[in-house]
Amino acid sequence: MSREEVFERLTNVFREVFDDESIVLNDTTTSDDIEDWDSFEHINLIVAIEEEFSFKIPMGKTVTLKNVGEMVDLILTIA
Amino acid sequence: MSREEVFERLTNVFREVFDDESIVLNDTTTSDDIEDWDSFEHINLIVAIEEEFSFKIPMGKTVTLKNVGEMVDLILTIA
Amino acid sequence: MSREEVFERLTNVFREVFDDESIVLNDTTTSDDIEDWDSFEHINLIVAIEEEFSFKIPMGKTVTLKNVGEMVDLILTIA
Amino acid sequence: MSREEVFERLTNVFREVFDDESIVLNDTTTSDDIEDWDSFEHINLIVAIEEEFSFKIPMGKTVTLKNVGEMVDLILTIA
Amino acid sequence: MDKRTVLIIGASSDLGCAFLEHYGKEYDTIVAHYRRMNARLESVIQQAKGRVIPVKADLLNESEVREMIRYIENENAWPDSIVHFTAPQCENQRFNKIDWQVFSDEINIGLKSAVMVAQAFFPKMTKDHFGRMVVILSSVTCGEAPGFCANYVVSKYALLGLVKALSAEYGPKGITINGISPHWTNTKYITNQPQVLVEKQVAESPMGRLLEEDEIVPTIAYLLSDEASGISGENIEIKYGKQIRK
Amino acid sequence: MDKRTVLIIGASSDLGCAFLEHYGKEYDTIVAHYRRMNARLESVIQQAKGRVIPVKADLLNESEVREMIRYIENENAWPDSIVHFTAPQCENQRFNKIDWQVFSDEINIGLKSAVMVAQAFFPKMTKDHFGRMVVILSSVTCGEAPGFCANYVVSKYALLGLVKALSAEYGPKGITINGISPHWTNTKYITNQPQVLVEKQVAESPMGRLLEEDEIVPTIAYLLSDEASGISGENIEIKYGKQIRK
Amino acid sequence: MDKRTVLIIGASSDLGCAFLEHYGKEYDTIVAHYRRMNARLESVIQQAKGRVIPVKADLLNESEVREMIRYIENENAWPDSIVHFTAPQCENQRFNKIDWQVFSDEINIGLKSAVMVAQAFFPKMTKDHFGRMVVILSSVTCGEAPGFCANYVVSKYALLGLVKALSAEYGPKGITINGISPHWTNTKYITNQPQVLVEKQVAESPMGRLLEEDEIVPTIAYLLSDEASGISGENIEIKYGKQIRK
Amino acid sequence: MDKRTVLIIGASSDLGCAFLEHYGKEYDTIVAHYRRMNARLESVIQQAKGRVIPVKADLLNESEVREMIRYIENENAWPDSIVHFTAPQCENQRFNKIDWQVFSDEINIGLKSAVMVAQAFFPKMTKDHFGRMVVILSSVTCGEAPGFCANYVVSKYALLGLVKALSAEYGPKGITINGISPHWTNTKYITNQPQVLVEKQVAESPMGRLLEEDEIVPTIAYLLSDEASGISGENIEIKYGKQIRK
Repeated sequence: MSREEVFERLTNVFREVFDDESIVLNDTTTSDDIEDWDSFEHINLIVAIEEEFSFKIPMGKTVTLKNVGEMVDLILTIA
Repeated sequence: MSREEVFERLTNVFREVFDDESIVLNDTTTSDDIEDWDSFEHINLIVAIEEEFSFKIPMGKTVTLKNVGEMVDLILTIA
Repeated sequence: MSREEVFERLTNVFREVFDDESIVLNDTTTSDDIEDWDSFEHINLIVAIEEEFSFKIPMGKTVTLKNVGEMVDLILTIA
Repeated sequence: MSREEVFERLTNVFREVFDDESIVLNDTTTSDDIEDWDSFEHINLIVAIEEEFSFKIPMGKTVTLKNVGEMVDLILTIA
Repeated sequence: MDKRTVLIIGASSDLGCAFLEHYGKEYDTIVAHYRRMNARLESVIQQAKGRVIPVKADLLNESEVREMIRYIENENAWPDSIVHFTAPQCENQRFNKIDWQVFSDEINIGLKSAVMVAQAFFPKMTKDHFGRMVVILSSVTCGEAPGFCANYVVSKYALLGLVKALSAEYGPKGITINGISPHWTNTKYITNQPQVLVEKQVAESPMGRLLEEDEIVPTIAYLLSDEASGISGENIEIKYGKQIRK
Repeated sequence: MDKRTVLIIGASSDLGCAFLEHYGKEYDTIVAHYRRMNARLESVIQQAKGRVIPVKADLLNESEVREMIRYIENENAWPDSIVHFTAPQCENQRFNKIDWQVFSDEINIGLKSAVMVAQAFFPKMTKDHFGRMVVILSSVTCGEAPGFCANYVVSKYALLGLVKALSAEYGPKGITINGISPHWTNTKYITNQPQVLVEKQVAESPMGRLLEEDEIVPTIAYLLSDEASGISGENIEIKYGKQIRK
Repeated sequence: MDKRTVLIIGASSDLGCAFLEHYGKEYDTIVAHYRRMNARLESVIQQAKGRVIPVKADLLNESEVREMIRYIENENAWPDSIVHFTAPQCENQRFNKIDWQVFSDEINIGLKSAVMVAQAFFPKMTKDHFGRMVVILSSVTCGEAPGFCANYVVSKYALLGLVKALSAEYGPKGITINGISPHWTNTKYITNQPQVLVEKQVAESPMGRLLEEDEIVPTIAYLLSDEASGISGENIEIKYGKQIRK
Repeated sequence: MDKRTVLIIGASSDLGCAFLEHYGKEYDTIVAHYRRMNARLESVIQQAKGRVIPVKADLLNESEVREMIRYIENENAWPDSIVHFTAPQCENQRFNKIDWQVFSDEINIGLKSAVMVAQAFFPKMTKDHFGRMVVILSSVTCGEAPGFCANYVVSKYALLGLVKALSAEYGPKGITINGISPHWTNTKYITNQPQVLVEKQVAESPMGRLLEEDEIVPTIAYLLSDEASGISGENIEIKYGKQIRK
């Protein structure tokens, strides 16, 4: 899976979870950039990402994964 | 720094922190294998590792880093 | 008001409050002798007595007045 | 025991308990008139009165006996 | 906050009026909910010269509450602060004599109205990164509860649960919600308690008297202030008072 | 007590079954309320060889609860002890997305059923000068509450209020009522929590695992015992567990 | 646990003796600390036929406490359970009349002895992945405190702090530590309270009487049991009791 | 109160200075105790232009504390308000590695200094029917305590006990005493905590950051105000803060 592909699919996940078509992700996007990205939506995000890429994010990572760049790296390495 | 070198220096850190010369580490060693490795000693361990390898373990990682293999990988990538 | 009269009227008050026609009072009757005489019914009893004899039982007395003999004396002296 | 006598002995008790020779009691003296007459000194007062007149103040009365007139009456009737 | 708007649920209560008499001046707009208008609230409204928006609603009637909320929105009077006074008259009664209807009504007047109002106005507060809510609970939620008013105790605990739940959820967004729990206070609320009960309370109270309104309302004002941003999810007991020189 | 009768509300829950598996033998009669029969409860009933009276009722349906109570009375199975397990499935949800109906249902399943059952059987316990009730609350009532399940927190607090109110009213009559508040326990109840949430709980728990049923039910049994006559109105948190040797 | 050893600090107190009279049989070895031997403890020791190791120590004297600990170690009587009864006689006194020495002595008798004993024996419990400690606190630590015995309240709160701190630190290792807080109990401990105070307590107590020893000690036994592994850091108030039929 | 005098124990702490920077102007006289003078306190003293009476004392040294009290009396600077900041540096340490001396020192710095100061000045407050005291406790006294700093937890609980005891005894006389319990705050106090610990705290905090001084000190000022006469014996947790717009 190419980095671009991951970005594309990840962007769709974010747009669905936050119900906001205007979301555009880049490596530096963090939870500070998306107003609604709070602890509740974070859980939903994790669940949605795990479904989309059909893999399990190792525990501990989940809690601190608030940076899109890291997410993409993780998906590329594990998924 | 070679993986062997990291293991050697890491082993010394563990032996000092837990005050136990008999400790031998391998990739699969976890907090379950070392009786005294509790939340308190874990903090001391993190501090000692950061000193030994003069680098900062990114927050979030610290809490969940209870597996020697991961530690070595982390040190190799970051330090 | 004669002691007998007080007893008679007081007995009626008790029978109403505890909804029990079988109640018979004497000088030694206490809250231990009437199963339902708890802190809740005690308040109702005080209120009913104050109405029946149209007088106010001095505060402090109310709380500890769990003895019919004392009640009668009080009514005779104050009412 | 005469009412005067009771007043005299009671006054001495008050002067000792509150360590204040200037205290003068009359029928209308209450806990409001003596600055230090709080719940703690009240207990000491009760104990001292019971000793001085060697009798026991019936429970319930003790808590509410914050009026010298009542005290004297009580002592005259019971002691 | 430049302009401040407070919503008072139960503004016709003595404590509601007392709060507005002392602190109404600090708000640019005051939305005053009431069920029955009374002289005291009327004079509060007059003195506030047009800064008060009175809204009538029976909190037992869901559609009236919805109507109230819609009205406030239409008036564009979005509150940054909410004070929730609800005083269901509480008569002592044995538990097994209390109909479920009585429990249910108190829960609807208290909890349900608080839930509906918070759900209506917290989203705007979230956008503004600032909000305040104070819920008037009761000393029955502090330590040991009294017997013979289970309906009252239960409804106040349900509100306490709301305070705890919302403080955790909205604290990170700059919204605080706290409870205050006054002991028996000298208001018309206690009038239908038997006098002997009132005297019992007074006898057992540390100050030997009922508390006064002005010993309660300042703490509400403090919890609504910008300065109190750190306090949320607390239930502050009010039990003592000024020592009036003998 | 010579003969003991326990009423279990929610006997089909894992904790309900676990309690009966461990301690059912201590009771001469067990009234087991359930909503949906399941294999585990069935085997409990079988092993108890006729000492169990199963009663089906949907706690959301008042008339079914009344029916249940009438049935128990007719069976002359007056309980001296009541254990109240009710586990409304709790999905995390933002407060402002939760319909009042959801709050209302949880309050009816939890508080209302507890009120109706206590009102039905406490008078007899009063006459006998002995009674016990244990209400299963939740760790959300201990200290800080979690966000995003306000309905759950509120309904558990309402039950806590009932525990406080009834302990004061019935304590002098020899009836105790207490809550227990377990942390996340390894039961089917947690199955519809997202796995990441469960893992988060486990990571933050002192034992580094979910609690097991047999770390919860003994405390229920103790609170129901004669020996525990002095404890009422308490809410006992259960958070730790056996240290399984590495 | 196969063989159990309990260490009782303050075994000569009425509650200490009552505990051993009821539950001493459950322990293979009982280390009974006392300051002054008395008839009741003597008979307890006799009935236990050699299972009791009596140890004398003045808890105000650090070297005597060290001596006691060394002796227990030499006897190889490592306790898996510790019960800490310490009853400094508490006379009511105005705060500003209480010398610091009085505070200090109570802290040394209570907190310091608990710290020294726990530091001596928790490491072994840690190795064994099992340990229990129960500290007898007081109802003064539950809700509102009384006035005029600040030294007593402070020393009990310090012990409560120890219970909280050690439960967090040792819970993951299989060691639980809890407090129990009985209301006024019918023991010689209360004898030097003025009778009027005792009567006041009785009048205000829910049962209308002092509590009895056998309403207190079973909860200690439960908290020491294997079954109570989930409970740590709790402070259980004991306030009610058996309803003696009129 | 016409003229107000406040006594600050630990005025050289960051919170002590922050309090005086924000609210010093409200006092006619400020008695500022310190152990080591520092630049921040010096500038506070300068800005207060002669209204500050600095007093040096090592709280571990009883005679120095007595000396301080005598000095304040001679200066006729009787405080109507006392704020007690004491910050013994707290390093994490296993319980069984902590010498009793460490417990003892913290109790002397914290509890003993508070007792001595209160005993010295409460009688005058009693005569005046007005007094205020605020004791800075810690979030470790709210809910679950942390492990590995038992000395710190115990000393703060002892102070909490003092707050509870004195509120009951002096409340009826118009003197209030309360605690505040801030979570980790951005002061030099936390500097000798390992950075990883600080980051852990930040990660777990609701605001995702350390609290700031100005989120703590306003609550101290409120509790010292005339308006707060009803609040005593409370321990107010401070845990949230301003939501800084992203």
